Amino acid sequence: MVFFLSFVIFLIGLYCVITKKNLLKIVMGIVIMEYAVNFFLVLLGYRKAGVAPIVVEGARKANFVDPLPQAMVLTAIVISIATLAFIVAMCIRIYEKYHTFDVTEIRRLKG
Amino acid sequence: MSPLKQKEKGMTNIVKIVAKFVSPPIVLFGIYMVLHGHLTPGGGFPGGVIVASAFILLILAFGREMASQKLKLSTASTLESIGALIFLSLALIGIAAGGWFFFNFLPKGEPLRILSAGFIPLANIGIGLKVSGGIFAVFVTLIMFRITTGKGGR
Amino acid sequence: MNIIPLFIAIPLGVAFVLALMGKAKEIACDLVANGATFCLTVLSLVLLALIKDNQVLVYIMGKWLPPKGINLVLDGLSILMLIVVNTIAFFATLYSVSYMKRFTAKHRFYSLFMLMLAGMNGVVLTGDFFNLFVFLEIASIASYALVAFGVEAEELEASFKYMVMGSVASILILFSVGLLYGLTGSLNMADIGSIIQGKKNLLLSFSLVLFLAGFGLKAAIIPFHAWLPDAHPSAPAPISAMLSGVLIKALGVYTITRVFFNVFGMTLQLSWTLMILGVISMIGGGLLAIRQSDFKRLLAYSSISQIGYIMIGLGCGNYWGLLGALFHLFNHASFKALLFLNSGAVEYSTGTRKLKEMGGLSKVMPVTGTTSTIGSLSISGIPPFNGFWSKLFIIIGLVQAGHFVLTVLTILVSVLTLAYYLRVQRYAFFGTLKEKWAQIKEVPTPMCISMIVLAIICIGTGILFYPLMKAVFEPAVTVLQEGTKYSALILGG
Amino acid sequence: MWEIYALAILMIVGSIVAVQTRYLLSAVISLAVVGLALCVAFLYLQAPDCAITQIVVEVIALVILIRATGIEKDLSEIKGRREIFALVSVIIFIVVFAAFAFRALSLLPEFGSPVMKVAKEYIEKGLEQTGSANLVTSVLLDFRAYDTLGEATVLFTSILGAIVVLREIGRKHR
Repeated sequence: MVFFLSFVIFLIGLYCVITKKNLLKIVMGIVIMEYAVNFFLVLLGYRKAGVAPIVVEGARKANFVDPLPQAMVLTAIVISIATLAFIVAMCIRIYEKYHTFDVTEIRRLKG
Repeated sequence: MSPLKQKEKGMTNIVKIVAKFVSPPIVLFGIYMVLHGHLTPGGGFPGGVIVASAFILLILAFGREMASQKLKLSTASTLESIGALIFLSLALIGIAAGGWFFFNFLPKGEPLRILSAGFIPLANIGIGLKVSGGIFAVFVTLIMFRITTGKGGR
Repeated sequence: MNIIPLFIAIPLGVAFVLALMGKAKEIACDLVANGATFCLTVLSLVLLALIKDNQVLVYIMGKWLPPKGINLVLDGLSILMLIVVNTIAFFATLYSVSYMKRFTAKHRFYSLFMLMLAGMNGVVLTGDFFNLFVFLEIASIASYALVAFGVEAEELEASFKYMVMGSVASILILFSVGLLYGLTGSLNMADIGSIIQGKKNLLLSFSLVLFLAGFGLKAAIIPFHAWLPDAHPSAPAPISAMLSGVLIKALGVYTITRVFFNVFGMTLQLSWTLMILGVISMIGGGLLAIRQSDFKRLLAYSSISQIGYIMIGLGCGNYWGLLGALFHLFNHASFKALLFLNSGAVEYSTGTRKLKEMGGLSKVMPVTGTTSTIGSLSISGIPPFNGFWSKLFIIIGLVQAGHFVLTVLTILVSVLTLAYYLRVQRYAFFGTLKEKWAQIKEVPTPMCISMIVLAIICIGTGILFYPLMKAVFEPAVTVLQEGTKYSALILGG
Repeated sequence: MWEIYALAILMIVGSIVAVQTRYLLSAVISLAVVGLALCVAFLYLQAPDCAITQIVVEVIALVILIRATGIEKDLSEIKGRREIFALVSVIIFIVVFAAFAFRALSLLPEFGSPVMKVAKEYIEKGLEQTGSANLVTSVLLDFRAYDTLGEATVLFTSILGAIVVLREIGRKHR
């Protein structure tokens, strides 16, 4: 069930990307989708009554949660901030050329 | 009114002085996080971002002038390339030392000490350098870009 | 064995170094970049010579056995893709030596180019789903930046559109990887393949749908094609050649092939899905292309149409269909790269991309004119050239599988292709020379060399298709025909 | 685990606000709320590494986004022409997709009991084999260090891309 909640967030992001007409809103939609995927991946690795996968002095073996999705999420977070920085740079440059964030006015290419 | 739209001079004196005092501990914390990546939560990436954020704080407080004079973009991107090269060369040394790409060639050491886990601390340092340089570089690029013909910008 | 990681390490190292070479002379950057791509081309040919008898090489990263660590897999299909990617990359860098003189920040251009190359090599070699995603992102982000390299308004607009659709595709792929991880607890392709073998449930179909949408967006199959006709013409010519010739294949077609054939295993529904998508792309791309008046835009739509051919061949699934699809993949890379380089040469000399404004250009630009004629004849499937053989193989495959309607459609679209390429030739290169183009000269030597060599490849593979087929394509077809035996091969050795 | 559900609902509400509000700055702030809720959720899910990374990234993302929204003086969203038909078809598509996903996702292993085929080995032997006490780091920088190389390269690529896109002159001759 909680998996589906994360998918709902994903769908909200998708809806935003498809329907909104503002460049920054589209960017935010992508960010929301990335949040949803990260949430989903960490949910996959959770174990009932688990503890964080860090060995401390004394307790060498414990009920650790799955470390692999966490490593994946760390990578995914970095990728998302990288994409965000680049896409915002692009938005700023487009604003300089077109003086608007409106997608319907940014249409010099045909088709 | 966003702080970024202030003129070249930056914010008020209070902010400047607080930023001056706060940023060194932030850098220190970031370095701590990079070095203890294999023992505690954190690691090269968040540590690097924290170091970068200290400098970003300085730029936000002191304005663009500071960015163009003291904290240069070219230094940041050089650091970034060097960090990336460190990480890549660690991988290549693995071929020379153990026969496999990314072979962990250093001794594992005693667990739970700072000098343990083979090349992981070195890799963390490389990533930390790369990330701090990179995030700072992209921030400087974004704020230094002025929209010359638009109504916003300047 | 240690050659395999060099395909990632060399371009990455060169990219990091090139980013530092801002103050160096331009010629130094040219030398470093061309040297790197030349090395990679030679290395890929060396690998072809080293591997015999459908051998599969598995390289384990950091000495961790799969599924614990990441492995690189080198089989017939990967070698084919490596040769295509690195060869076209070499000619594109050679071409850029002169072409990119008109742009600023050449060292950053080469650096991004190398990153894109590293990403594609990584995608082609990897045997791990999450790693596939990461390298897919490297190649995609580098290509977004390269499309916008000229920072004109149209280029930025095209790049933004491409970027939004590309990011959505990447996120869909990541979600699907997450689903597979949740179901199987592993990320290794071979391991997942062995776990889900024979199973069928809704979750797997859901993950397949997400993969199809994600990779389909990267490959620009028709319902997902909206970004391609903007992005490919807007990029600088060598990048258009890379994008159309290689990137959509490495990121889209190759990944679809690998995931569907080797991990999930082909089923009847899947092969019909691929064929239907292929037919729609083939016809739609062709019909849209014939109405274009912009040279590069026409080439971009024609890419969609040709990707349709490849998908039909893959969906067909028998020996001749697969052989035709892979051969067509190779051929399309060569002649579409050639045609995009031609269009770049025309734009370099005349400054226009409108077909109606050109005319009689082969009189003043003999090399460009001749090579573009060769490219056009190849892509339309005229007998001695390579495009003929691959289309013939696809048609044989379709006839063998008994899809007669599809056969007729394939032949008709081939005629359509001939029609619009003849139109290009008539408007641009033949006819009377307009007065304002009387003074222009042929493009500089490096650009000429790369166009000539690509044209020779088009003719050569057409004539020597039989030995090539035995050496390069049959191992690749074997990989696809073995299907889900892939898992056993990798986990076993 | 009611906290996770509460945080998930908070995230849903936050993202709906971010999507639907007319003001760009408020949209950015509600996006930050979503990110913060995600960070807290990571803590509840025993993922401190992710939580730390998420919070620092969130700060940088906020600064970058505010920089972008700061350009537009009038922050109101441009009123798009409401193509009712397109909107309805999008909503139908999303509902169908959601229904499909709901049935598919219920086939996943139950929340709280993952398969952990590979992860078992990481947990049992990770400390001896890599010497790193933080198992996430051991996965990230030793077992799957190649991924991390890719990740560092993605960051490098996009920063280079941003510098390229924001350079002042693209072509030398006009």
